[in-house]
Amino acid sequence: MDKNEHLKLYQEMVIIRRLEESAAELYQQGKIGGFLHLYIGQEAVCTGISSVRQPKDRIITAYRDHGWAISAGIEPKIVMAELLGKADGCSKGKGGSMHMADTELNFWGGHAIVGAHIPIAAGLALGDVYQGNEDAITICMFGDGATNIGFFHEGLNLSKVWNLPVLWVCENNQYGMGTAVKRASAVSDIRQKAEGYGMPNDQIDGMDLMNVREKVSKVMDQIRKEGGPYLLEIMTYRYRGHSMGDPERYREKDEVKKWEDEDPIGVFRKYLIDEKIATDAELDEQDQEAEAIVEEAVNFAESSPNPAPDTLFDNIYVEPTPIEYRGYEMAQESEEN
Amino acid sequence: MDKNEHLKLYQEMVIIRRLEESAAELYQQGKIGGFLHLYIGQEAVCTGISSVRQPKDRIITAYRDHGWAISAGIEPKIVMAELLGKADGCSKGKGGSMHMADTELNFWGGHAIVGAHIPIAAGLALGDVYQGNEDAITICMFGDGATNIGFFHEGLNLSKVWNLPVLWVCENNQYGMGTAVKRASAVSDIRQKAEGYGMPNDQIDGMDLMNVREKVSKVMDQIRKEGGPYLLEIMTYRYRGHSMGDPERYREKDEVKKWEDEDPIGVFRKYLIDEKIATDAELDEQDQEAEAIVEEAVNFAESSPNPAPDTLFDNIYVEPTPIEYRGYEMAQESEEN
Amino acid sequence: MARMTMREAISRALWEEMERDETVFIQGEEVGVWGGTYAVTKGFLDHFGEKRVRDTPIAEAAIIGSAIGAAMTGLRPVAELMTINFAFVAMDHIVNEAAKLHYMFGGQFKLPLVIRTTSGGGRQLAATHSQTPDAIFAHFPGLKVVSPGTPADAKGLLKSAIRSDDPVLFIENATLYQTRGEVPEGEDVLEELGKSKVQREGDDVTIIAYSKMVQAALEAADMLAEDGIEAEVVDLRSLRPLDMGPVIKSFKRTNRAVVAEEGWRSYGVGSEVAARIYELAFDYVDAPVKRVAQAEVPLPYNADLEQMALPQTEDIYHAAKEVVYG
Amino acid sequence: MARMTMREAISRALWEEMERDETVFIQGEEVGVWGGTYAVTKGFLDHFGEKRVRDTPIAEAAIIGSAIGAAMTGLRPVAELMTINFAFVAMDHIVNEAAKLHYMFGGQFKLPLVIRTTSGGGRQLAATHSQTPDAIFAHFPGLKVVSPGTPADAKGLLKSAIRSDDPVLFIENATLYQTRGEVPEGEDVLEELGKSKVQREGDDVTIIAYSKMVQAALEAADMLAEDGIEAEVVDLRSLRPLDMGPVIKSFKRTNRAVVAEEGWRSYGVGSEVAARIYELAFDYVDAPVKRVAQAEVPLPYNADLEQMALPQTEDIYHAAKEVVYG
Ligand SMILES: Cc1ncc(C[n+]2csc(CCOP(=O)(O)OP(=O)(O)O)c2C)c(N)n1
Ligand SMILES: Cc1ncc(C[n+]2csc(CCOP(=O)(O)OP(=O)(O)O)c2C)c(N)n1
Ligand SMILES: [Mg+2]
Ligand SMILES: [Mg+2]
Repeated sequence: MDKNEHLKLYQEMVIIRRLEESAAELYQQGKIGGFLHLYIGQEAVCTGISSVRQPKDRIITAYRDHGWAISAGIEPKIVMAELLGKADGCSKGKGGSMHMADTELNFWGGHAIVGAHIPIAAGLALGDVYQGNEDAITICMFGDGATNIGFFHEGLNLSKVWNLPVLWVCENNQYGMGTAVKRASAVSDIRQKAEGYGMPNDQIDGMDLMNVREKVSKVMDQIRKEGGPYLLEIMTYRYRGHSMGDPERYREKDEVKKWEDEDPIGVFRKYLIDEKIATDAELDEQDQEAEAIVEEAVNFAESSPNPAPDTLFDNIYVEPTPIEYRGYEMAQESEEN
Repeated sequence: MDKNEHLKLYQEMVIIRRLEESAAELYQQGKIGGFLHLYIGQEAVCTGISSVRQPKDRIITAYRDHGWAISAGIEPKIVMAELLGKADGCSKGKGGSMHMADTELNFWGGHAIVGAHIPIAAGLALGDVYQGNEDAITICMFGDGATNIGFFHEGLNLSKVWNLPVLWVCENNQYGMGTAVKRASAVSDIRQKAEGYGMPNDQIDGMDLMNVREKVSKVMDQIRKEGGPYLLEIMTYRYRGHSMGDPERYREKDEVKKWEDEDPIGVFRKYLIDEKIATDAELDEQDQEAEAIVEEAVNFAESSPNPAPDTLFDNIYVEPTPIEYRGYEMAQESEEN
Repeated sequence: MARMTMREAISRALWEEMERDETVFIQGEEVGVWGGTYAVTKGFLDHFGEKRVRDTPIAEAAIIGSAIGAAMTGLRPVAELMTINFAFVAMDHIVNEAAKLHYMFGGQFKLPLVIRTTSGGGRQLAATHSQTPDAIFAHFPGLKVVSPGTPADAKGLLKSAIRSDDPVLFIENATLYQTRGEVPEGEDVLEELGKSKVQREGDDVTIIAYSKMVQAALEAADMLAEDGIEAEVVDLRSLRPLDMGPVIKSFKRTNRAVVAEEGWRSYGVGSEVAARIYELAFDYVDAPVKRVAQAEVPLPYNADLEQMALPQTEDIYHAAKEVVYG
Repeated sequence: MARMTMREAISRALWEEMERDETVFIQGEEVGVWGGTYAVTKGFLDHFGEKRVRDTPIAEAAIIGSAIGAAMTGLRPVAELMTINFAFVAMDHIVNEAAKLHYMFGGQFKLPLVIRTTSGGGRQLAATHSQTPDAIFAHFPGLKVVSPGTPADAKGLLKSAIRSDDPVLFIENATLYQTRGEVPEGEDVLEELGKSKVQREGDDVTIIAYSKMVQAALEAADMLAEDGIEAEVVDLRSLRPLDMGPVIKSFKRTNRAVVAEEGWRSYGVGSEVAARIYELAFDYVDAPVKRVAQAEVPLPYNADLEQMALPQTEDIYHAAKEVVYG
């Protein structure tokens, strides 16, 4: 990586951080609704993985997806517009925080039902194998909590039986909502679950961007060379609550503090300076640029229009199909035929 | 075990075998309907486990349940009556082949949805722990194919997290319908799946009754002493098709033949003779007794009445509850109130 | 009588039943340390301890499956599914096990089980998290499906559900938790399961509703009253069994009806109620029964679109006027 | 035209579409080596190979989930659920993912996916294996639900479903596979999705049915004809979208209707059809619409009890006579 690439990754993490901080404010102001799951603290994971992924590699994740959306290449203003439910949002305002996607960028979405996207990810990989995109990998993220649901089991088993090129990534942020890993999972090292599928696996630190990059590229090389799935457990932490309005009765302030000392942005900043890749001043400039980008994103999103009322009935089906709305009116239409 | 006990176990296996052979005939005659999954070849598993289980230990299994019903203590004639859908059947003719049970005997049923009884079994064990029946074990059987469904994962994980006294028994008969283990499961040794739950486990031969008895008693002692679940894979084989009308395209006659050489009844018979526990003549006598019991069971079942028509509406609910039958008549009744 | 929110009423019902009967326990995601996603079980863990307030893994089939097993041993589990949208993950255990085990084994197994969950949209949770698919659960004989519209009913019905020997799916509405109402005091004040109830009297039109739509129906009735139309509001309270008695009694007076539900119209609650009204009171029908329901789209995130899709008080009001004036 | 069974018609539809389009493939339990539990895909593995005829583990969520993913990449999976009773295990993926992903992501994802399954009772499979819960799937916008009653429709509709860019739940009836009928030849003979169809003409009463009940309705119509009553039989063929056009057109002539379905009455297909008839043709109603359906019990194993619970041709016949003579 050259200096610019380093700076770009640094800036990416800062953009994600600032954008989510803004989102939290907009949520308090009632401009964002629904659930808002912040990724703050986990930025090195999405930035690291996305930086070593190839465009042909598909990405799919859960509802904690803002960081992934940005790392995948969706413009911050488009992400922000989706958060505000606007027409310019990547899902046209219909998906919101939990449902960012851009198929052009091979980003197959945030998904809100815990673990449901895991078998779907196996299917994405099957699509590649079937169509002869042999070298493509599907990268599928899920939380520690998600590894206890049946979908995880069925998806991982299928990927191994069919030898599908999936990089299964467990972002172990220590909790599923308020439940610590060991209170919900029979094994505390999530990677150990791979043993039940005879699947290669590893556990790595996810607070250090350079480490994520290095380890993940190796694993991806291995998948491309040897085929088949791999389970990678990445140790990380979310600094904020599970979503807005989390009473946080399940952890001590001290624990959060401890992990904050390893803030992925701080760790990478220190690395850049220690390694003399960038100066403090240069990084401050990156911070400012990031700030400006997020500010612009908010302005863009706020002035983006609401989806037109009749879009309510768009995209229920791909093909022209009578919609069962005010049931009998539709039926009357059909009757006229 | 004294001689009588040995003979009893031998006879039990023969009864199960003959009863199922009769059932196959009755099925051909159209007297038994639905699905009929024969256990023939696997008798040492149910007989062995049931002979070392204590009455307080609960048993629950899948639809391949005739052997389990008899080993649990349901009289052959009652099993046969259920197969014929008669009023004297253990489930009053409402359950059929796949749904034998007797709560008095702590036999919690055959269950027909693959794997669905696995979380239910965890709940049975929870019931014991909750009510202070600390020493009781729930013994839950399922097939090799069932270990690929999400229910298995959720049930095993929960049992470990809550440290429930469950003996999980995989009766690995090599196929789930027509699908060989390795075509459906990421690992060919099912026991290995326990590693993903940090659960103690073993794999044992299930064609040898004495072996099953010995190994299972040890495992049950361990559970009673140390608490928590255990996964036991028992290697066995079904000689017949998955159910009646299986085209059996998935295996060679030779393979069946090979396993038939290890017929659990033959193996045990040889053991009894080799160890001079019983003579050929004594065992032939057991065979005849078994034959007679099954014949009597068939006669009993054939002459048992059909359930009375109005039992159709019995036991939908425990409490008196209006039944939504011919919806409006019921509603009219309610209206009269 | 005490004035309290729906949340408090439900919380008290649970608390009182747990105090009363050692075999009652709760389990589900975040019911313990967190205090319940909707704070319904706040304080329960401290008071009742880990044995009776059981946090579970995210594994809905195991939550319901293990509750079924525990119920079969004679316990009275109250298993919580955070929202009804996650009930699909436990669908087999709800409709294929809980609803059938008693019958299928000839009455041998009893399942004194309650599944508590929340239904309803309007909180911008997008398509997978905003559904009101209550009707589909009511399709299955063997299950009881209860959904209260007032705090008093919530308390009395939940207590009855817990004391019932049958499996009950108890559907709350997430946007009703703050709704206040008078709740009769007394540990043994129960509401019988499976009975509809007149929540407001009137002679001009019958509005049939349940859960959140009861509140909307009562508001619509107030609006109608200003126009000189007196609406009777019948709260179904239970979708299975479905008690048409009070509906038909009312309809024979009013000869006009509107059925309001938050979920989708097709194959919904309104279809069943309308079909039964014609069957039971054909000679009393003066105008076609109107169904007020959700637009048949997966609910969108955007607040305006979402509200457009959801049935509103005004929709009930207009539907009632149409059936009255034709 | 060629005379063939429902099984052959479905098998041919699949075969022809797989021959025609490389992106079509099938997956499910026992579709390959076994040749399909109902022998529908016998010979497919040999001809099309393992890539396109995929045996799966017993893992319904993975069967549907992975088919969804593959569909998102542009393939056209035909995923088989051995019976609709196992669809509950994949419920989330059917109603919460397949039905919603296109909408929820603003139209970005397309899901050209078919889920084939079998419904219906009458084979003594007991409560968990004998259901006809088709209506509950039709409750969800975003999904198309198709269920043919004749071999010709089965072929033409399945082909259209495979070519459709939307997710289609295609429900066959296990006791219809041997039913024979004339099937038009030609690879591109399609039947449009979402259209009801008159299967028999008559002026005295309209019998609305779908799937197996179409055969029963036609038999009942023959019985009625002997009594001098000419019944028109309308086959819905699709539960979502639900095309009321031919139903209403017929009803405006006959003024009398019976709706027959194999599943439970409450919250079923008959409720929806009846409710819509009143909405769309209120002034033409001469008698209450009759619903013929399954007794509301978990189906028992015993053959006599089971048949007692299932709707029979005679029930349709009697219901029709009642609506005609009052
Ligand atoms: C099937 C299902 N059950 C429950 C929920 C509610 N829920 C949303 S997120 C979550 C916790 C998931 O934890 P984890 O997988 O560790 O991911 P994290 O939130 O930590 O990123 C829960 C229980 C859901 N969305 N889907
Ligand atoms: C959820 C579900 N899917 C599919 C089926 C159909 N089915 C019944 S038995 C069976 C095979 C099970 O194999 P295994 O678990 O190995 O048990 P075995 O029959 O060998 O005893 C299948 C696929 C079912 N009953 N339930
Ligand atoms: Mg987590
Ligand atoms: Mg097997």
